[in-house]
Amino acid sequence: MDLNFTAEENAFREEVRAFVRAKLPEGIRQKVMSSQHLSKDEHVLWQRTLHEKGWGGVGWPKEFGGPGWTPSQLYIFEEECAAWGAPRLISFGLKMIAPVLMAFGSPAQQQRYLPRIMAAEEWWCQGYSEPGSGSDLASLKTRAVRDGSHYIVNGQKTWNTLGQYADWIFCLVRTDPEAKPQRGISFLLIDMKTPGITVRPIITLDGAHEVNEIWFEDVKVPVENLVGEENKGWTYAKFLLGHERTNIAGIGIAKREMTRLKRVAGAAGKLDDPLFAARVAQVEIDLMALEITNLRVLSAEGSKKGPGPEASILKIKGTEIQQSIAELLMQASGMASFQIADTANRLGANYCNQRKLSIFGGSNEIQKNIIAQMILGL
Amino acid sequence: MDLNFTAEENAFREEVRAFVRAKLPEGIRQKVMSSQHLSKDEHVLWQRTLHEKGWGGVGWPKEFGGPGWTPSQLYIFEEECAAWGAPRLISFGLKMIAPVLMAFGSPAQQQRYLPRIMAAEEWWCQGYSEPGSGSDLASLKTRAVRDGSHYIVNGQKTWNTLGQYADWIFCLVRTDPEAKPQRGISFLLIDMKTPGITVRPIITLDGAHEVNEIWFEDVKVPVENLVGEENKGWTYAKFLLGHERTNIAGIGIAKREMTRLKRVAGAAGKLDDPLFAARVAQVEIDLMALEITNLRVLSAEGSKKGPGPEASILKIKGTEIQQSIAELLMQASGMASFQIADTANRLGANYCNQRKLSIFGGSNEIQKNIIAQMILGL
Amino acid sequence: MDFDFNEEQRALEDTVRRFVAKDYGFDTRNAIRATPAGWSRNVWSALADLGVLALNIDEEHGGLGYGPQETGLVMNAFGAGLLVEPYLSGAVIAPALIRRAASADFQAEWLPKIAAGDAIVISLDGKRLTLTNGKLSGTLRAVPHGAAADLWLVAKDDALYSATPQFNDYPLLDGQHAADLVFDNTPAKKVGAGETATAFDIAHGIGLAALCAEAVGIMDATVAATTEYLKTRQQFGQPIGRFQALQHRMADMLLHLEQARSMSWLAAMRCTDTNVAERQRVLSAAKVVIGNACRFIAQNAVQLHGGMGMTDELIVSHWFKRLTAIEMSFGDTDSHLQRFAKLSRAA
Amino acid sequence: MDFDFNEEQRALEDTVRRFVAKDYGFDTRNAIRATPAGWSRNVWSALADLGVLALNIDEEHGGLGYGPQETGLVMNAFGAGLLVEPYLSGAVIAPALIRRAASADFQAEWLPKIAAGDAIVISLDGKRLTLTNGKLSGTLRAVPHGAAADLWLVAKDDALYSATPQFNDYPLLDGQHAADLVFDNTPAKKVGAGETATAFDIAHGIGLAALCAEAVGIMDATVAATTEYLKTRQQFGQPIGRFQALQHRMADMLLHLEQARSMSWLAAMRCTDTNVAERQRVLSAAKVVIGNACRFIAQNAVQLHGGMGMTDELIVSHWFKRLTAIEMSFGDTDSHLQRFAKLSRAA
Repeated sequence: MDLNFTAEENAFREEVRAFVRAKLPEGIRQKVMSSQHLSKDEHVLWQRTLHEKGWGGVGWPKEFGGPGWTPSQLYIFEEECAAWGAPRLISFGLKMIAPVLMAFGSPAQQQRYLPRIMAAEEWWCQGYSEPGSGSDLASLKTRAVRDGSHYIVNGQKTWNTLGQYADWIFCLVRTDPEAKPQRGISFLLIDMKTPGITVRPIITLDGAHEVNEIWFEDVKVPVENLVGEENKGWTYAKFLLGHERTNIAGIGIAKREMTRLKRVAGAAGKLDDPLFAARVAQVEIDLMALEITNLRVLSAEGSKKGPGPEASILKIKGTEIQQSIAELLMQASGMASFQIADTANRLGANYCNQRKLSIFGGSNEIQKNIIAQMILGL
Repeated sequence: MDLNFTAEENAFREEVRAFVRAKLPEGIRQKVMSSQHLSKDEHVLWQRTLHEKGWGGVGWPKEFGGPGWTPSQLYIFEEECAAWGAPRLISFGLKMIAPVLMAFGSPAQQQRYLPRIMAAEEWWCQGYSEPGSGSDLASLKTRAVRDGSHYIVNGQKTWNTLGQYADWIFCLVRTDPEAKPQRGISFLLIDMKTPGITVRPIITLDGAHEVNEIWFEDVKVPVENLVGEENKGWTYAKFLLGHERTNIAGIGIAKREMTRLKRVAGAAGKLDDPLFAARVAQVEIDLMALEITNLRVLSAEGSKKGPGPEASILKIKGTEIQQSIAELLMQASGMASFQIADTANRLGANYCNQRKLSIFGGSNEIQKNIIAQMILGL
Repeated sequence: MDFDFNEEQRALEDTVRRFVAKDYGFDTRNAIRATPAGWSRNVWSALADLGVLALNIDEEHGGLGYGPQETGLVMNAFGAGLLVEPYLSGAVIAPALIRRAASADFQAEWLPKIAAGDAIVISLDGKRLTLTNGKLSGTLRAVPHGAAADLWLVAKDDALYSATPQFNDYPLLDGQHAADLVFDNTPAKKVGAGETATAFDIAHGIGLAALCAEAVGIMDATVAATTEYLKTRQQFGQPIGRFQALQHRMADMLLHLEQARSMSWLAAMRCTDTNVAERQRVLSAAKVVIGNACRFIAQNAVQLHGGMGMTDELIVSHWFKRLTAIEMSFGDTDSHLQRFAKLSRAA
Repeated sequence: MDFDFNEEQRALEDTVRRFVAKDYGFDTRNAIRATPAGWSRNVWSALADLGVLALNIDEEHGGLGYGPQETGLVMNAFGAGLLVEPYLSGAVIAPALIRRAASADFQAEWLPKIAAGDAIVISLDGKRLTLTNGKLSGTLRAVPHGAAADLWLVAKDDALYSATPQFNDYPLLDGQHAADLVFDNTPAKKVGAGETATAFDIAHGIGLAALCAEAVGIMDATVAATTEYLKTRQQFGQPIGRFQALQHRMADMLLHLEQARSMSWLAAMRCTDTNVAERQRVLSAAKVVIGNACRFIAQNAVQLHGGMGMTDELIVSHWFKRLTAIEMSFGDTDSHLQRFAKLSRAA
């Protein structure tokens, strides 16, 4: 056993660090470091910067144009990007639909979509949840009816993140209403410009527009936009959810925010309060432990295909830690953090917004079900 | 609204306080104040002392020889007894079987048993739980078969507290194995000297002998020892469980132990540790709140019959608080508390033993089910 | 002991609850919140008509002569309705201070105006201000409703002053407004003297007890709404309220709520106690219990509502924000826990 | 990075696990515990035969030259088996101290004896003892296995001494023995000098890492046994492990366990780090994570076993007691949390 990175890995870290520090525009960095939302252009700019370096397909194998990194390299990359304040990678294209297309898409689909994701030429969003189907995703009702060379799609999706920027949406739709819930679902790629699609903003409790509802009214989708086989969509959906959980612990971001917390709390004199200092220390310690746990899971993944149920451990602890840090950051500045106009810090708004972490991406309650049933066999 | 006791209640408190301080033997007091187990004789002595004063039937109405106190008086009595270190009243006779006999027993049973409970001439124990029937009590299997003027009882009871001292046991037995679980249960009074009864000690994790297993092998019980009607025992059992929860919060004992904690922790210098001091303060505050919550429940009970599901709130918070105090007491003295021979303090053993509080008397998980279903209607 | 409210108190509670239900719905409140001032003079007049602005003012000055218990009932209702008007500052704390610290003339002039809704007074702790030659200097940040006043009172060096600061008003995430108040050689007029520090501490304690009651009102509503949501929201073929893990979470929320309710009542009872240590001990204990409850109930209400709890459309997310703000107001949980530990050790 | 153990390490682990399974069952252990000494010389010889007493001794002194990782694997197994012999004190900490702080002659004489099981050495922190004219005075309370020694070493004022105290031996609730050691003008022989304080701190840290591994071994076994109990125990017509609230509790226990395992490995890795602050920071962090896990897993294992968890008959209640003791040993959670906060702030 050796818990140190190898010399090669350390060299890779230096390369990433130097690149990020040289190429990340200071304006974007400042916004990230103060929990501000980024514009579409800012996201696109960063993705294109990575693409120019040959790192556009983060997490992708070489055969699809990715850098072909090991799990450790991927981890180092995300950590260094987070530390310096690079934007989160927009995962809907890179980490969700891309792996699905690589595994189940046709060669034509792969050639059509993957390069444009890497180059940030097309923005993707996700059409999974519906108003009546959250944790119980398989109960989804959006219908797709085959009509010659098209599917006609009707229904409603929700909790669609940044769909207001999207060119494409990947959707779970019901193609066989007679079959058992999981057996009648298909996986469709839909052009957001198709007539019949309406995007309505959902304003969240921090006042931001980050998520949307999307309505489909007689939306015509060419049959070549079906991924894999009809009625097999649930398999692809679960595969995607597994991949979504890579880097789910958010160690890099949590470490950056922990540094910020110690700076903010120190400046406010809060680290002289032994109770506050102890709470900060407790979270810092939990994060130290989770980093090792995360590396253990990564290391075990090397031999297997995709993250197993252990990812649920990372999801729960990772989100708890991020939420605790956000809470302590807010408390360190007290009611001053609640100023709506304080866009330079947003510590109150950030705390509010981070409550989503334990809800979205499979609620922490669902993750505990998974642990109890899949790992413990209860 | 007035959260103060009345002048009459305060006078009553003075009377109880003076009596307890005058009559409680110092040796018993010292044992109680240091978490030691009492002998049977010590329990009996205290009950007889109360009886001589006319307070033998604590919680009983006047018609059965009790002092006929209001809920507030009862609360004050228990608080003053606990504060000065009087033994807990042995509840199996006084608070469990007695209310059942008053409500459902025949006049002959009432006359036969109640006076001897009050005078501590007969010691009762409880025959409810079985190895396979804990939280799911209605699944109990101990059989009683009618044979002329007797029932023949076979089976096994467990978690029988202080049954090694008992003259009588009240038992839930199955008299109709064909009926639905709750419908085939009867409530029997059994003389512990009857042939066929075997009592086996269970040693608990603190090394003490406080509970037992009891075997019944062809035990002959006269039919006049049936309480109420055959197969109606579940009704009486639930009535008893409701009454068991009077004083379930244990405020008096918790306040006494909180005083002890502040003394022990102060002497050990632990109150200079801001984290430890904050944990002590948090429990003291929770206890202050629970005292008011308890009085609210008592006050609401004045108008109703017996404690409602709100008693579950008192059980959960009361046991959590008592367990926290026991834990802090142990931590204040560190590993020194783990000496087996330290009978003068028993802080480690007491912590271990107090873990039972959240298990016995309806586990805290069962109490949360009750709150969710009975109070919240989920 | 008696845990029941009397008929007069129940009538008051009914009146206020009816007002909130009928005239202060969620949409009305949000419309008011969207105005530049962030609160409504019309609502203030309506509150005057209801009589609730006169609650904490004695009868000889045109008030009703009620106390913290009645204030608690009003705050319960205003909490659930998320009132954005400066009731706590203007109708609870300020009159409590004026009754105890201002001259008879000042009381005679201002208390009737407050009762009638004709004046809003905001009281300030002058500890961080300097007073030189009758002039105040210094800045007070994030004063709740600091810009809503017709008159500002400053308690400083055992006397009470009126003074008019410059201010910078801004909205907060919880729907309330606050202001930074700047005194820059601002002339201060003495309007009372003697026992001012004690009077200020008591008035502040009365405010804290009222804040606790506001929190209980919100938590009551939040627990009820979450219970209702769990009964109606279906997943996996049943209401999610059938899932035991969620049932137990709700039970924990109820435990927090009931403990908070108990301490809110105790705080109302003891906030005017003349024994300083006992008064502060109970108030700190109340703030700790209520702070912990605010945090637990707010976070779990959002969690149990799932995505819906994250939206601006549901009132639950606004209750969440107000509960979060309350936990940080009037001294946060840690600071009161430590004050309690100190007082308890000295006792 | 590499989270796998090599073949040699796996073989060692197998050997020790087989020993515990075959020769150190629960009944055997309880019989040993019931003897006056509370531990067994025969078992000690068996451990010597297994080679595990030689683990932390270099090869030139008859040892195997292993380190904290291998010690961790052994402690995992001894933890689950609730070994009552003075392994941690005598075979982990003492050799680590002697290797770093004793003279070459002393090492040559004693290390081979320790490796062979012929001598048990207990090391003591002399901070609370006085040393005057070569004589030690003072009392050390509750020293783990303090009476089990053939030789006592005292680290004092940057030198190492051997001395023979009077002792009062007693059993503890967790099945271990401790002793109060009394030095009363006791002659002390210097057996090493220079860098003793550092050596003692490192040896103590190696012991703390080993203690963490013991805790992980117990928690592993406890979580497995509780899971198994939930699968077999039936109530309300189904295994109680089907109840979601209990499932989620088990998930929380697993989270604690995995975080504890991670920190146990990190502690083994860093406990010999020459950077003092980094070494202490990681060790304190490990003790905090493991202390929290000990508490949560121990309490909930008993709770989920219901009444059965309260009996002396089931090993789970003995794991409970040992985990409780571990949380209080080598500095409790609060003290390490505060040490970490201080070190982290200075970093």
